[in-house]
Amino acid sequence: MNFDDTPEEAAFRARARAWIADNAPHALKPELEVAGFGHLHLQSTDALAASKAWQKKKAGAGWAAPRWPKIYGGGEVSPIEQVIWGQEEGVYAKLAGPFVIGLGMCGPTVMHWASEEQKRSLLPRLAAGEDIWCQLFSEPVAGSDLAGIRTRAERDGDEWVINGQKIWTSGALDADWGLLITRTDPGVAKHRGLTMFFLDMKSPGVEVRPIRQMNQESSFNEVYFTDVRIPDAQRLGAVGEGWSVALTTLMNERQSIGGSMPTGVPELFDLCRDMDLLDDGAVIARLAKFAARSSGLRYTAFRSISALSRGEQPGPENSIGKLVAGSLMQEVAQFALDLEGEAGLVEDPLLAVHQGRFQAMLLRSPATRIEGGSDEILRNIIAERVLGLPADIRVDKDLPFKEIPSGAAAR
Amino acid sequence: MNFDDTPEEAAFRARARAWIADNAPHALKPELEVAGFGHLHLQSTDALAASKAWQKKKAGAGWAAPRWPKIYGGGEVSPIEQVIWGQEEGVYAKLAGPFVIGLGMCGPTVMHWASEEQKRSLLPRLAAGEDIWCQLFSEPVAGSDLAGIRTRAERDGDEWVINGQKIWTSGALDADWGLLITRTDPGVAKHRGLTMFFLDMKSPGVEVRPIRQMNQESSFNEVYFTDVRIPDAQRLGAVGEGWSVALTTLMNERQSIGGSMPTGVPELFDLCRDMDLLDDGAVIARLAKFAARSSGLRYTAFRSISALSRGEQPGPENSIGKLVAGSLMQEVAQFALDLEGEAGLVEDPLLAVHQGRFQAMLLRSPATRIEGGSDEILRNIIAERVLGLPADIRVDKDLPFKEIPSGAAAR
Amino acid sequence: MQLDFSEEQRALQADVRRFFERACPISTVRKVIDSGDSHDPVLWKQVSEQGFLAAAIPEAFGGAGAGYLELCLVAEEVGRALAPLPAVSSLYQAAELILMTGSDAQKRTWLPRIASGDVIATVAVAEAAGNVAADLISAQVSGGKLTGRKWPVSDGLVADLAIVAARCDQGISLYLVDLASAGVSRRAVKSIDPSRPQAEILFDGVAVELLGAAGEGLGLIDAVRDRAAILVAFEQIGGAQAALDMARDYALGRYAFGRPIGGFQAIKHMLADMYVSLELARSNSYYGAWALATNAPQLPLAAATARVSAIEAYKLCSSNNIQTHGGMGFTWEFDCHLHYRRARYLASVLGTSPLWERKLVAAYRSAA
Amino acid sequence: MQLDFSEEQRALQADVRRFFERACPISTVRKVIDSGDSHDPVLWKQVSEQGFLAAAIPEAFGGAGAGYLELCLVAEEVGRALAPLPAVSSLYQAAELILMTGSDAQKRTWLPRIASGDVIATVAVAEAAGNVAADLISAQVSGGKLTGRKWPVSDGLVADLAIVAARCDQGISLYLVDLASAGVSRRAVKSIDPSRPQAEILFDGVAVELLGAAGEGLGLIDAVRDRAAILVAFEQIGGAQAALDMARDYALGRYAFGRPIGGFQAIKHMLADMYVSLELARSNSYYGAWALATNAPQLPLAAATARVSAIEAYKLCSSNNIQTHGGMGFTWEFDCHLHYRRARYLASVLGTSPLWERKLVAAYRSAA
Repeated sequence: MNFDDTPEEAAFRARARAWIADNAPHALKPELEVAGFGHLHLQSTDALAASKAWQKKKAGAGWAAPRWPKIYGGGEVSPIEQVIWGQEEGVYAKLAGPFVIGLGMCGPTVMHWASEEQKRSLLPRLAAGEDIWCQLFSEPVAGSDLAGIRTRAERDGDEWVINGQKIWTSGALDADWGLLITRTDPGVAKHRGLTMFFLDMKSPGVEVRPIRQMNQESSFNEVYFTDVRIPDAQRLGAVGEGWSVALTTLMNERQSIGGSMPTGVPELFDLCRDMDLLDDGAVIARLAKFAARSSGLRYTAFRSISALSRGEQPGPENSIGKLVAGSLMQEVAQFALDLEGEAGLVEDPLLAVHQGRFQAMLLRSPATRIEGGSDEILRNIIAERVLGLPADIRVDKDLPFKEIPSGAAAR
Repeated sequence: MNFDDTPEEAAFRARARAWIADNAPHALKPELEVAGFGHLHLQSTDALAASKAWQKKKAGAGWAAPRWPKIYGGGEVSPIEQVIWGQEEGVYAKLAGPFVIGLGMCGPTVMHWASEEQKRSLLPRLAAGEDIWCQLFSEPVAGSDLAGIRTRAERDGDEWVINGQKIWTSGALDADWGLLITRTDPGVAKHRGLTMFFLDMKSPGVEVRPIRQMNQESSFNEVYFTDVRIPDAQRLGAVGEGWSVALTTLMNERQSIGGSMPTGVPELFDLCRDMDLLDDGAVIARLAKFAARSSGLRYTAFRSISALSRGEQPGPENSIGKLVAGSLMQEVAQFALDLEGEAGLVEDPLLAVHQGRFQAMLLRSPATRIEGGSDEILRNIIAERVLGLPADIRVDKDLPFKEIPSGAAAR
Repeated sequence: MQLDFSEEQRALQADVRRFFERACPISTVRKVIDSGDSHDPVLWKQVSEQGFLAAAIPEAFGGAGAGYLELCLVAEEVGRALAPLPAVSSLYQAAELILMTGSDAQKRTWLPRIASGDVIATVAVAEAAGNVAADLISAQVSGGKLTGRKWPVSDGLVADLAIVAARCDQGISLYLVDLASAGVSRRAVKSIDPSRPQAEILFDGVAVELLGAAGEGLGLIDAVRDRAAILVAFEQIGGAQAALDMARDYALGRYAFGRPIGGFQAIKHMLADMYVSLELARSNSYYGAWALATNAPQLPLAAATARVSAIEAYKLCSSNNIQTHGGMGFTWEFDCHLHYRRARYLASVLGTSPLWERKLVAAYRSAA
Repeated sequence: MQLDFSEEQRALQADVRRFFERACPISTVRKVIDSGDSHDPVLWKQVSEQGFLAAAIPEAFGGAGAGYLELCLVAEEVGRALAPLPAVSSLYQAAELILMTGSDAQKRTWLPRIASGDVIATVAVAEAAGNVAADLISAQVSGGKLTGRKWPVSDGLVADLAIVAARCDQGISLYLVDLASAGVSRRAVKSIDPSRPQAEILFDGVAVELLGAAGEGLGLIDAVRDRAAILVAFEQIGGAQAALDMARDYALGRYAFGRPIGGFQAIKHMLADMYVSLELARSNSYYGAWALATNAPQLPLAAATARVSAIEAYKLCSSNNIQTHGGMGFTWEFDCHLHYRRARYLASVLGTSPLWERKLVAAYRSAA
């Protein structure tokens, strides 16, 4: 038990740190430090341009996609080295927002399923931030039930014609490429009639509409397809094999390790200190329970890092992060507003207590409990994959897709 | 809105109160007041004898089964009058323990399904406490899934031969009669092959074994049947119609209205007062939330009584009582022991804080959350019957009973 | 015993519900939010003409004189409809304070105009983070002039009259302030519930008139908030019921894995827990209504109990309603967040749970 | 970074687990409970011979000298096996106190005999309801003689040596008391966890010996309980894991409605929540182990954090294990209640959650 690097890790860390000291956009640091949840906004410069510049610079030195093969624009570092890189990159990692989906999900899928030629043309541009990728999976009627998607792809010679709608697509407005799952055969069982493509987002017939969230930000979009044409060469995997391709993508979704998610607990401590409430028994009781959960998340992430450092795969403990963090942040926000009294009604960053950060948490945390796997889906995953309990009964498993009941909400 | 009796109710209450003043076993009052959960124990006299004496005396004046027709030993009072009677009977109602199952569940079932002759012979004795009844429903492999029972009844001329085992039978040791559900046809779907009987508990082949609970009391028994013979005349309902008969019984189980269940909250207030903790913020926060739930239960019961007083059926609000009270009591007990510090380790009534009542609650409350419908079953009932949500998928609904998977636990 | 409303009262409630269904569809709420208005003046005029919210103001002062039980049921419908109206400020608090402690002249001057909706009144107590307390009040009256800053003030931008808590020689007192007076400046501040807007008000030597006995300001605020808490609890159970109904309907109509999501136990049990929480709050609120209507000595305990459980029920129902709706639940377009925001407004506006938990235990203690 | 145990430490843990599986099946626990014995002397002798529980006592004083990380893993196995042993009293507290503050002579006298299991020691602080505090201690030493009454004392009936907190001229001090001395009388009192028995001890002018500095008794208790809290947290996560495993196995084997009950979301999600709670506690406990082993300045914060979350995890896992088992879960015959009782014992024995919540916040505060 120790919190020290191995000698190899220490050497790597020193190298990363030195490179960052020489190359990072230090002028942006103060702004990045206070940047909150959601889309990055910068006062001093265009955030997307700053993001692209930093990504490009990282790519030149192999830091852009640290784990990837060098031939595809990567740095070929080990898993623990990637974690160390992330620790050292610190606030500058907030600049990577536009590339997270591409690097974390689309890239690995392309790497597994595309032709060598495609990989060599697409991946280095992705790594260098020259192309932005988005993931076109969820649909209005297919959220937790992803295999229920309905966007049609119909073959027309060497091309496919796409019609339908996707939703919850992060970054679609800026994206150059999209990873698109479609239904090519509604006459077979739902998991069997799917096919995956990658799509030029500038193709005719693609329309992106931002979704306004309850907190008035727009992190997500709807994407509509009207007779959009995709060359068959941009198919990933065989026709009807789309579900297997999607599993590659989704498995990568859950692999991010390193930081634990924000919980609001340190901020709540600051609030209580400023309000002189740290001797109030009611505050102590809640604060201690919150802190114990937050601390548990932190050291759970440390355990995963320790496994990487030993060269092992982290265990299932990593699966609890978002489930705990989402509702913890919501409870923390509600409790903070309880402490603020009537002043908690004010959202105005200029007037509100602690710049309105708890009001922002209150309005952001419901999304955390849903996006990327709802609390209910995560509990099912833990129950089934970690504890080995039986899967839910699926009444639609063997039905032809078009015969599956879909209710009024589907129309 | 008022807490007053109508003039008719006031007159009834006066009559009940006067009769109780003249007839109740006042000498037992102090002991009854401190009697806790579970089986009644009295120092001064045999509890069962005292119970029988009070029941007999009530029967003579029509108070024993207030709602029943007089011809069957009842008093023919209205639902609200029954509630008023219960309020006036007060602690003496604790003497009715041995008759609760008979009066509340077996009696109504007999009244609905038995022949007139049987009713006239059985019900007045039940009402008067001369016969004690028990309910032989649950089995080791059939708890929440009651229709999964396996105790076999096989026809032999004018008799049926019973083999199998029941469990969770309250009062079986003292019982004269039992209401028994059996499987008469394992070749049809599970709800269709059941048949109901009433059984002389002194029949050869009936063996009762008390179950020791975790709190070391024995409120329940196992009952074993080895070639027990029942005359066909003691069948209730048609062969194969047992599920309908059981529903009569179960519907009556949920009808008790009047008092709300104990929650431990007043006792917790007393503890906090005695320990001088009522100014501690942490205590205040928990206590207030507990009190709000406890108070909510109390006034929910009042709303049901109000409906009865208007001559209406109470609404679904009555269904929340046990669900709330069970876990509330468990939380209250844990919190009380948290306040007691290390002294909470002591269960000894002679030494422990507040005579060990919170230790007793801690060890009793897990049973409350399970008996007569587990928390999970109650949430299903609320979701389905109150909110109108779909029933769970039943994979075994249409299978012949003998083909239903039953797992290792059934063997 | 009748811990319930009468048939006549239920009939009134049904009328009020139909009125709001017609006059206050969700588009009315959204119009107020999108426009940045304080409330919907047309709706306010209609409600005032019907006398719904003035139910508990005596006829002698221009009210409907119906009573508090009726007002509770109106409040439930206000909550269900998410009506963008200054009811909590003007009726449940300001009018009640004037009724409770105003001079005859003050009552005659203000109550008829509040009852008719011509005057919107509000209460300005808070100045800083934390629940109301003497040491958090630095606004001050000397020589009959008020100086200080109050925030947040609900409906403060549109109110004509404010009852302001300020420091004087005798301690904290309440003052009536005509907000059209010289020396008053105010601005809107962004509210967590934009359908219930907030303001900051600066008082720079503003002429004021004492309301109630000098030095008894905090006691009066405490007393009026006991009364208002019960009315707000009815808004909360109305809102919680609406959120539960939304979640139930969505769970029945939304399919996943070939069946309605309302058939999965995770959703069924979440909704059952919402129902349980709501029923507990409802029962406590009914008891509160009785205590309010009869001015029972149990009022403080009943108010705190109703408020603690109604805050919890509306929080739970509004956040689980979002959860039931999944992704759509956190869009601006769906109405789930309107309840989530309103739940937070109502949880904050009369002081938050920790304050009421203290009040509950103190009341239980003195009752025992 | 290695916030985890080494392969060698895991191998030791596996040995200890196999040892307890063989030497301490659940029948051993039940034998102690049914007989009313204090512990299982055969098991105690075996454990002592193996040196498992003396892992952190230096070899110079007869211990195994392995270290605290090893002791943490032994504690996890004690918890998993529900072992009926006086570990919390004799090793985690009494031995630690003597190590921490004893004179050389005291260490030489007692530690080897505690390490060998020949002496069972305990700590006697409580006298009344409530967590430890100076004003709850009235036992008193004057002229070298102790008079007073202590209850509950864990393992007090069988202990040979007690470390007693008592009042003297300088405040509260700790004293070593040979329980065979004249003037000691004791009796068993019924324990919520009969596998961890309690006693009441009366001291009537008993000769004692000061341990540590006079007047610093409560500070020493506080310090030793920070250390013990981490060891107890490992017992708790061992117990919680065992309860979760029991529940999972039962949910897989028990059928209702034609399928394993573990296939219903109500059960699946309950078990998932147990797992989550346990993982949080486990991670906090690992951090605590690091702080204990390195005597880090973060020890008080790490101890309080581990304890708060381990109490919660074992409570949740042990009560939901009963719930998963349904009716059988609350029988005496099934083992569910043994964990439920042990969870309560471990939640009470070093002082309860409210005390540790205060300690957590105080430590966080002084760390920040």
